[in-house]
Amino acid sequence: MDDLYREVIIEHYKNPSYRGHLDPHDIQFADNNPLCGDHIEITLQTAADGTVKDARFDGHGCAISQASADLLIESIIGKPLDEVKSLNKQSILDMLGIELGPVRLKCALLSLKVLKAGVYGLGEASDELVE
Amino acid sequence: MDDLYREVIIEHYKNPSYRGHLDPHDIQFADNNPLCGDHIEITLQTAADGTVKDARFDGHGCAISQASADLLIESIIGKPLDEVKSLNKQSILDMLGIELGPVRLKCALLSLKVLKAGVYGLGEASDELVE
Amino acid sequence: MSYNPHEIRKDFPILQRKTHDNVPLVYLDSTATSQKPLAVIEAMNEYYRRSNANIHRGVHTLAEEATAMYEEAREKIAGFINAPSSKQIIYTRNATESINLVAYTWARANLKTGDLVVLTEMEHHSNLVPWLMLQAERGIELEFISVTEDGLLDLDSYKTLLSRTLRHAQGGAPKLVAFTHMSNVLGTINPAAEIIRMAHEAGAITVVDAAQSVPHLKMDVQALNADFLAFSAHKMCGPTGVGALYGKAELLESMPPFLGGGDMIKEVKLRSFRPNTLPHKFEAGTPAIAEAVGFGAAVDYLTKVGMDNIAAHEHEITEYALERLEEIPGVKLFGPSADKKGGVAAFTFEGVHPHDVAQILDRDGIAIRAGHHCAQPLHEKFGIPATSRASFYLYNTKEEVDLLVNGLYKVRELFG
Amino acid sequence: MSYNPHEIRKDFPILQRKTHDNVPLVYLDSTATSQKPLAVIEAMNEYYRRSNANIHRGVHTLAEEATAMYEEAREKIAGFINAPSSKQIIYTRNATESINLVAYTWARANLKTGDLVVLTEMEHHSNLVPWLMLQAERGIELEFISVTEDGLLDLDSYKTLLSRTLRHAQGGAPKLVAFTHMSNVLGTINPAAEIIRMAHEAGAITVVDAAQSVPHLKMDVQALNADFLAFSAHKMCGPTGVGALYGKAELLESMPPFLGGGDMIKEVKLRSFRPNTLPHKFEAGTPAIAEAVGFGAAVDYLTKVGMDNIAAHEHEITEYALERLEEIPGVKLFGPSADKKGGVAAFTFEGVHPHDVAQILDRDGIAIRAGHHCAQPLHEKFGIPATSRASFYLYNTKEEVDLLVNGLYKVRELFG
Ligand SMILES: Cc1ncc(COP(=O)(O)O)c(C=O)c1O
Ligand SMILES: Cc1ncc(COP(=O)(O)O)c(C=O)c1O
Repeated sequence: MDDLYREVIIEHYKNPSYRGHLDPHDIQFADNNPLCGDHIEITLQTAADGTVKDARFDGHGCAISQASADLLIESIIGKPLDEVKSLNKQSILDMLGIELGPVRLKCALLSLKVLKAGVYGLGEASDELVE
Repeated sequence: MDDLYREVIIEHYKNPSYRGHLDPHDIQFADNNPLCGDHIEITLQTAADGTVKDARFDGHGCAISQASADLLIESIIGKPLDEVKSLNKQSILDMLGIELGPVRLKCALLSLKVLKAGVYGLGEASDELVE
Repeated sequence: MSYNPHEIRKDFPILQRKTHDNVPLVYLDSTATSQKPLAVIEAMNEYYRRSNANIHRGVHTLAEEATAMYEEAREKIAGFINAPSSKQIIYTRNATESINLVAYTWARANLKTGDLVVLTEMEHHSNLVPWLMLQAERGIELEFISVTEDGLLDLDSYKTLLSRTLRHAQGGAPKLVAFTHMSNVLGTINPAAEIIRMAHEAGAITVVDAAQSVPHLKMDVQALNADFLAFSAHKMCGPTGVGALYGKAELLESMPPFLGGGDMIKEVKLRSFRPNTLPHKFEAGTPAIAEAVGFGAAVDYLTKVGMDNIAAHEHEITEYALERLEEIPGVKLFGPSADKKGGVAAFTFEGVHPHDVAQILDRDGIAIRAGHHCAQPLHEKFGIPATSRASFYLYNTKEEVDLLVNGLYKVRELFG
Repeated sequence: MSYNPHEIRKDFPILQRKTHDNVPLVYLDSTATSQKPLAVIEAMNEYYRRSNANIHRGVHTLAEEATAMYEEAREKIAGFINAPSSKQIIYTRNATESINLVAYTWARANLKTGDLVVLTEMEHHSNLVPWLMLQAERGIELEFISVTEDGLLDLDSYKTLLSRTLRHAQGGAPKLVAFTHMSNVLGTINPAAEIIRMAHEAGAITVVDAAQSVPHLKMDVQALNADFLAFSAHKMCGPTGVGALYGKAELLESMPPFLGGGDMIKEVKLRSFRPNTLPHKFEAGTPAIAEAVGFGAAVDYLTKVGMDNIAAHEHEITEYALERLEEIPGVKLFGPSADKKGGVAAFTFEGVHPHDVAQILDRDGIAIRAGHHCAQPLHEKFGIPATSRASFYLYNTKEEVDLLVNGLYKVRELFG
């Protein structure tokens, strides 16, 4: 089981460091996965130099969706927004350190989809953002 | 091949004894099998005692449909109409003396279907007549 | 001789398989699709290796053999559900297509704006979306028999619907009642004969979604007096790619055809065509021939084992499973008690998402399903996005239930 | 290494079979349905023995394997016809359903009374009846590109139709041109790219009935610029029960869904639903999973043998067959010369009905088809109710052509 539900996932799920909602924020976006009810909102403050000053996620869902969100936020604080835009599926899989089938992949990628839709200022989050 | 295209079938197909059209007639009916284009018309004269005085078939189609028609007419002349009404699939198969798959069965039974629809005075010939 | 699932298991090649780390497969997902006995796999093999040909129009030996096999399977299926004639069995892809066929033909020929169609809150999307599409297209009205807290149909709400509509401004009595015989989430076995009787009294036609009942219960369409009944081969030991629609002869006769093409016609001209007789009228193009043959073999297999034996075994195992699952702290079961349901146990697990439950169990070779099981409105009704679902069929054992329970304790530990 | 059909035959278990009186099978009916190589039969076996599960929503190992296999097959099929994306491949039951899907969705959403649909006189019923049904329902107008004496499309009549309608009182330019890429009777290979180009110039959308072309010719939907293209697995070494519709992405995106049910939805509520993204939007209910896997294996098999090799072999054998058949007194061939057609030889035999021809040949193990081959209007055009048809595929040999010819001489003798 260690390969799959690595301790880090359970740990980030049970004790997330970046759960919350920033107010004020420069970027806010939320979406859900209707199939399993996973929901993620991300709020983000940008610094003058185009980096991420601070960020938080909120929402509910399975361990993978929530842990991914926590790991993702952790990884982007202090990073330039341009670098955030270049994150993809592989970035998330590397953070989680596990392999995932197509159904669970959707859970893992929800937070990145929400983040990128927010950063790009899109009206809607699409799967193409995280391919 | 003898079991299938028994000489009798080829013979009745090539040299039918009852091909023709009776005028006047008491009973006339025609139908076709749209799938293969077989066409059969039967004309029939009845006697006062309710027997078949004379009958003929006309039409075109495969050897089995035409030979069956010739054999059928041969078998009913002089017979009471009530007996004609009781003819069925098996009667035809017995005359032909061969086994037939479902597609060719339709060819073999066309003349009986036409005959029975005529004798019963129906507006339309249905498959149930020859089951 | 008593029923022995361990003997039955030997008929199913896949149940001998191992998954991760060489653990044996514990397949508890038959409600999604059943596994296939060797007899079914071999029947299709034989068909392809000996008799494969296109059917109905052919004169050659292979075509005659294939046609006979295809039509014999239809006879078997008709017998299995006690249909008066095999002409009333239309081959489709699955239960979903069967229901859509009714929606596209009978319903579009008979329902107009404002006409009432009654469904239930526990429908599978397959018996919901076709009617939502018709609502959007045609403006029919949809109402739903409600589901009680313990997962039963509220027949009082049904009566209210039936009577309310009798004095309804727009169109009077309901025209159609479409309902599931057995819920794929709650497991509830609905009183189909009674629902149909009441529908008929109100002048409505009925569609029974029997996707879950035909595989598990002895079916008698004449005793039920069902007008239409839909089911899939793949949930009853048969192959994917084939299902059936049963219909009353006079309804099927009166309906317009569905798909147009080869075989469903009697005669075609450039400007007109005449449809074929039943059942061919509703089967356009080359059908799923090998699959129909496999469907027939599945029916033979189930008949040999005995539907009563299967139902009794499933009841026993479900009773046991519900008992054991209830013991686990944090597990909440949905649906009625074992005497009112089939072999389905849907549950939530406090603090753990169903997807995590399913994935952790999978590491031990235990296959259950997690999600809304194509019954999103039902889940919404219970205020949850998803459940975990274990389901049981003729080949499942109490030992497998024990493995499931042990697995759930592990999940609890991990997330505890 | 040169192409050797005798080697190819070893891949097909059924070709080893004997019929009546222990005569070997001479299968000359691949236009109706092809035989299946062992690789295809075994791929489906493997699926049922190792990975069978319902797809898309499952988290457990089997469900993930089955989903991957189902989607990998879609990728293979997309590659085989050079589709830009596998999202543009919709699984259906067969070519017939593919065409009906377009008729029920795109056409019903876009065509109104008086709108012109152009077909040809050589269409299979599957590309005729769906439009006749729409004509009856909606009052669209149908016109037909005519067929010349030697079995070619008369492109002048097409031009006239296209231009006439530009100044047509009722509705202007044609909205849809639906035509067969290769006739299943005449064998004619129609100039699809040109027909499509002309249709597009006139502002019409195109549907290509590729049931006979995808199995026999290297297909490139992008080079053709086809809008929709329909084909069946069973005619290309694949199983029964599955086919495909290719469509341009923007058309598929814009069309309403067809059948409603599980999998084709993104979200369902009691009063509304949102359809899924491509390709799932058009696949309702449990699909033909094992069959899709077999379809993928068929595409692999054909690719390995090489479509160019297959086409070249068929051409050679057809040329030989036409030559030999022409020698037989009383035989009249239909369709163009070998350079303009695929491996189909339809003929009449003076004084002998095609059904009798087929049945007598069958006694020698030779399987040909007799009838109107689901192209009744074409036969009517030529003033005959039926033809005999021999057809050739990758596994047929010149020796088999010789057996056919000998058999026809026997028929002549019997009826002489
Ligand atoms: C030209 C053509 N179109 C369509 C079809 C229909 O194919 P299917 O029966 O597989 O749907 C056929 C098959 O005979 C065909 O030859
Ligand atoms: C109650 C119910 N109805 C309909 C269906 C649809 O069956 P299929 O996907 O085989 O069309 C299912 C299958 O999950 C079901 O459980």
